[in-house]
Amino acid sequence: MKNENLYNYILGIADNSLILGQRLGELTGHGPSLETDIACTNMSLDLFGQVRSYYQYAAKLKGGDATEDTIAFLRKERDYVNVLLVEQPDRDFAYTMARQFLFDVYHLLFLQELQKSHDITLTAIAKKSIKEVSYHQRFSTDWIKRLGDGTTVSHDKMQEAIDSLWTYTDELFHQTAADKAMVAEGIGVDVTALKVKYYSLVNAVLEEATLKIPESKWFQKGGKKGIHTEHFGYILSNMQYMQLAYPNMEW
Amino acid sequence: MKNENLYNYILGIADNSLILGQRLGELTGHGPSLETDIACTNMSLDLFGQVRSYYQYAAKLKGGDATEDTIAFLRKERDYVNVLLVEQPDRDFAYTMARQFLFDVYHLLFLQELQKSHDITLTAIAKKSIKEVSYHQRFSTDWIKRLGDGTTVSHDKMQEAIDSLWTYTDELFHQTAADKAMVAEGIGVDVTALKVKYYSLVNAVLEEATLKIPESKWFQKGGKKGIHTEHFGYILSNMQYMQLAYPNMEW
Amino acid sequence: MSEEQIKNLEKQFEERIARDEKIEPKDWMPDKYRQTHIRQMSQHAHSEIVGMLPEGNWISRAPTLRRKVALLAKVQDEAGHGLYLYSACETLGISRDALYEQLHSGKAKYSSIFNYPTVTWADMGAVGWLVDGAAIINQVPLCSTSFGPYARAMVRVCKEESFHQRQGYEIMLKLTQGTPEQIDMAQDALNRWWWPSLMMLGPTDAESVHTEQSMKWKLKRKSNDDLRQQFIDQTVPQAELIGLTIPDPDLKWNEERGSYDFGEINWDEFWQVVKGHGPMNKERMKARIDAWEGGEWVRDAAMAHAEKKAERKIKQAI
Amino acid sequence: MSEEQIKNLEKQFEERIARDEKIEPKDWMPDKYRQTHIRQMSQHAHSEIVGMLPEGNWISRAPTLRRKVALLAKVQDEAGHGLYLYSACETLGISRDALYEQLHSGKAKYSSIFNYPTVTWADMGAVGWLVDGAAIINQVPLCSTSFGPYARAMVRVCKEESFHQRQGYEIMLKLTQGTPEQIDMAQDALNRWWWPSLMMLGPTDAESVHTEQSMKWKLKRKSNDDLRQQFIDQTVPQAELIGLTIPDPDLKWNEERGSYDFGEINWDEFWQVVKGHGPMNKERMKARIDAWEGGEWVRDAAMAHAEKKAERKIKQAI
Repeated sequence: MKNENLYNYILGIADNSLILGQRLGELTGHGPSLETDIACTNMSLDLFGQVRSYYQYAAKLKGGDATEDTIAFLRKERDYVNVLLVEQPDRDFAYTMARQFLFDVYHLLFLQELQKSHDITLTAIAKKSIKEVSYHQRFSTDWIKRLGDGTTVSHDKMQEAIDSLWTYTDELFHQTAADKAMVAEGIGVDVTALKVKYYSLVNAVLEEATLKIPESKWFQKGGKKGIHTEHFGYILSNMQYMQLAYPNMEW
Repeated sequence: MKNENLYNYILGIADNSLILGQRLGELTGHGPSLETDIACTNMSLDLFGQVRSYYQYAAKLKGGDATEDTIAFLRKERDYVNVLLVEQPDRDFAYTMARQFLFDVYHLLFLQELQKSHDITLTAIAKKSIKEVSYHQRFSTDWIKRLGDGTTVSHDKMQEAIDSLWTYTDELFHQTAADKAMVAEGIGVDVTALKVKYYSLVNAVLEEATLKIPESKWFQKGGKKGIHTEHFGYILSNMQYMQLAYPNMEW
Repeated sequence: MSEEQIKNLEKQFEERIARDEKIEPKDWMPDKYRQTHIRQMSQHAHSEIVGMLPEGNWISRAPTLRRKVALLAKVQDEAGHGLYLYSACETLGISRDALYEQLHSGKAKYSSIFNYPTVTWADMGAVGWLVDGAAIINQVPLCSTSFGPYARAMVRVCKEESFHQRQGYEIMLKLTQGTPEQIDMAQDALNRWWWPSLMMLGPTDAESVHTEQSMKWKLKRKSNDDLRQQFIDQTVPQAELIGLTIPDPDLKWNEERGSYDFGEINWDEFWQVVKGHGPMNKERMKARIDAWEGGEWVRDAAMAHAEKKAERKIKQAI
Repeated sequence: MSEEQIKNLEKQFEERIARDEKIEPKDWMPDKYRQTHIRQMSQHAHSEIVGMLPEGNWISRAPTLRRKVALLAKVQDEAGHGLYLYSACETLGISRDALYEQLHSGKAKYSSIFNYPTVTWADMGAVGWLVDGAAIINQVPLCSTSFGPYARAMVRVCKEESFHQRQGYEIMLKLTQGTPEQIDMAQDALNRWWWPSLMMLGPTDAESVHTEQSMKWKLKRKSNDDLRQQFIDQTVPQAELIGLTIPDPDLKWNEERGSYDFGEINWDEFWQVVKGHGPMNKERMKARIDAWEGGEWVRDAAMAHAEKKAERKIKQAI
């Protein structure tokens, strides 16, 4: 494949949205209130919408029989390159919101840079997505504050969620080979440059939410290399079930 | 296929063990004590052992490319004919034991009749299985008594589990078309004839366990016709994952 | 108020309805009108919310991204319908918490159809086509019902439901254009959902309560049996168009009536499900109660936070 | 006891060990011997129990019935090992509950290798082949350790581990005889498990504590570095035989030493995992604690029931 770096680069962006969208979709109908239920479903919808744009572009680059669906559903576990953060389970609503917030802050910073890309397709997707993701970030930020600075129970749950998920934040700023190649071509975003701003934004919200900023300097990685946590296989077996059980059909 | 009734009859027996074995296997490593963990894994092992014997026989009847694994893993959701009871989730250890007990009592009665079958393969499997299933029944019966006549907490949990699962007991005694054909040939067991004994055995244990015998006369059915509860699809997507994702390979 | 005054008010009220004027929340209304509307609208709202579950069951397993997005959007719409139906209910002076309490305790009902499991992907087609189809037939007349907030909600709901119904039908269409396995899957879904869909239009007129009063208040404009006939007459040709067979050997066109004759409905099954003993009644309630109880600390926190914020504002203002 | 008496007992004790006599639970033993054995045996037991989790992760997804049965049996064996190692520990006067408490609080360690995730089916092969392989190398010398119950437990454990190791290797063999996808899967698993397996043999001798004392008590008979070399020398030809490549560019046969030279181990990673920050440390502990805490009511009920039964027996006897 020519443009293999670009192809891989796109997956590196879109797989995050795919898996986070999948996680959010699992919650539909089970939210703590009708309003949060609708909001989470809505974020899932937005993310899958973005995923479709990215994968359609990737499928075009790949050519042959590739479609948005073969890319979404017909890769093996080691070929998905989402960060570990987005595959973490919804232990409770604090985890859901903490995961969302820790990803949203990154996602928005990333898209703001991506809209300056030399690749006009990516620029267009970024511009469209920024509006959606700004809303996500506002929503999750509000909930960090509500739960952090709500009751003692909610504070403790939110602190636990932040403490647990913190270990997955550093990976957001790891550069892959495809990243480096695309940065060099003026197409990709240099994620390493987002790190300082990210933590300063995140920390400000945590402080306002009366939460402690985790101090651990140990971080997990692996997702960007396709080495996932044990949660991932179960996400995959559901997500891929129909395409695997009924191959080569139209739906 | 000649012997189609016999083939379907075998699935009607073995699918129960397959799905119950699968459920028990999910618990491995998560039991309330090491001893119960080992026992549940052991029952899972026994059941899968039985499943292999049944499906190997079924594969021989089916011929062609059929193997124990194609039968176990490559059917669609509507083609599995296990009773709804065995697919119910492990909400807690009381549910696990109640499900086990309500199935074991039936299973043992069934095998005791099956060993009189005119089909020598089934007789042989039945004889071997009786020993294992007698142990299962003793184990689950003991736990019904322990939890029913243990603490207030355990009593209530066990009562809730029995009350919830009771609705799935009646289906054990529904005759399928394959059942009827095999009974007529002296191969199959007339499950309708086991019902009175079943409830008398079950009720005696519940009474000893200081549990109330549920009074509801409403029962669920569908499993024997391949219409499962919504839990089933998720069992399937995990169980089939490898065979679907990597078709036609040796392991 | 004297009895005469009340009688007078009631008379004016009935006249307004007869003139097709809308009743608004702040208008005077008989208590029975209020209670009947709370009952029906909340039942409708509950149906939307519980109805999210059987379809939600396939979100994680939708076969394509396009279908996944459409399914998410559909289930989200249902949540939206629930939201404005609950709001319409609240205008009559009952809180959403109280309505949930009625649902969870089993006091309030919801549409029995959602007590059946969705076992294959084709059920996403069948539910959209048949269940939303039957819902529309129930609901279109309500767009001109007498209570303003309900009528306005229904206009919006019906518009979306009709989109959902087409979407469901399109899923079925696609399946019937597919492989033999897909065609079987579609037929199987139709087989399982057909009779429950007919039951959705309610018990036969002979067994139906509330009807007369509801007719007067335009909460009901046709009898259950008439609605059922309308649903059948509308749906049978749709099935034929995509090559599916209605699972009713007694179904046949009655030239004289200009309608389809159809077989006996299994009312025992209907009442079993209504009474709480359908295949999924317990699971559905468990899912709703778990969500509600599991979400209590979240709602409490939101409340506490809002209070803190308000206090801070007051302090700043001083 | 006077200090002299104790010294005397200690001397006799050390002489017994030197003569290869077994120490039994009821024998006199120095407190440090007791504590060291509790620490090591319980650490070993914990490793068996935690070690059930990464493999348990694939039980529901095993690719064939035969593999599923074998995997269940293997994980069950591990539970069994845990059981008799805990029992051996209990002979030294500590309860199983106290041992669990040490595990759950993080006071007791378990083998760090189980803090890596099992991400593909091939990991079931790699874990059996490499992890059980390294375990055997650690454990075979313990079959003749000085404490009787531990030595006897080890004889049984080693026999089963060696079966598991062959089973794991056979899974890898089958994969390498399969499709290119399967070969990749096997290689990928080797790539991920190789280095952690080397780390399993413990820190380099320079960094290792407890070694001297342990040697004397035959709790350790070779140094970590020697065991590691033995593991490498044994495993490299096995990898070659099935066409897999050890992921170490510095690996090469040293004719002079009659052993393989190998590359630098990433000890930072080792210590990160040991200190509780490996990929799965938190998940593993959560799973164990959830099982234990979630099972408390079950254990309480069993106890209560047993007491009731005993009381009834006494009443009958009176």
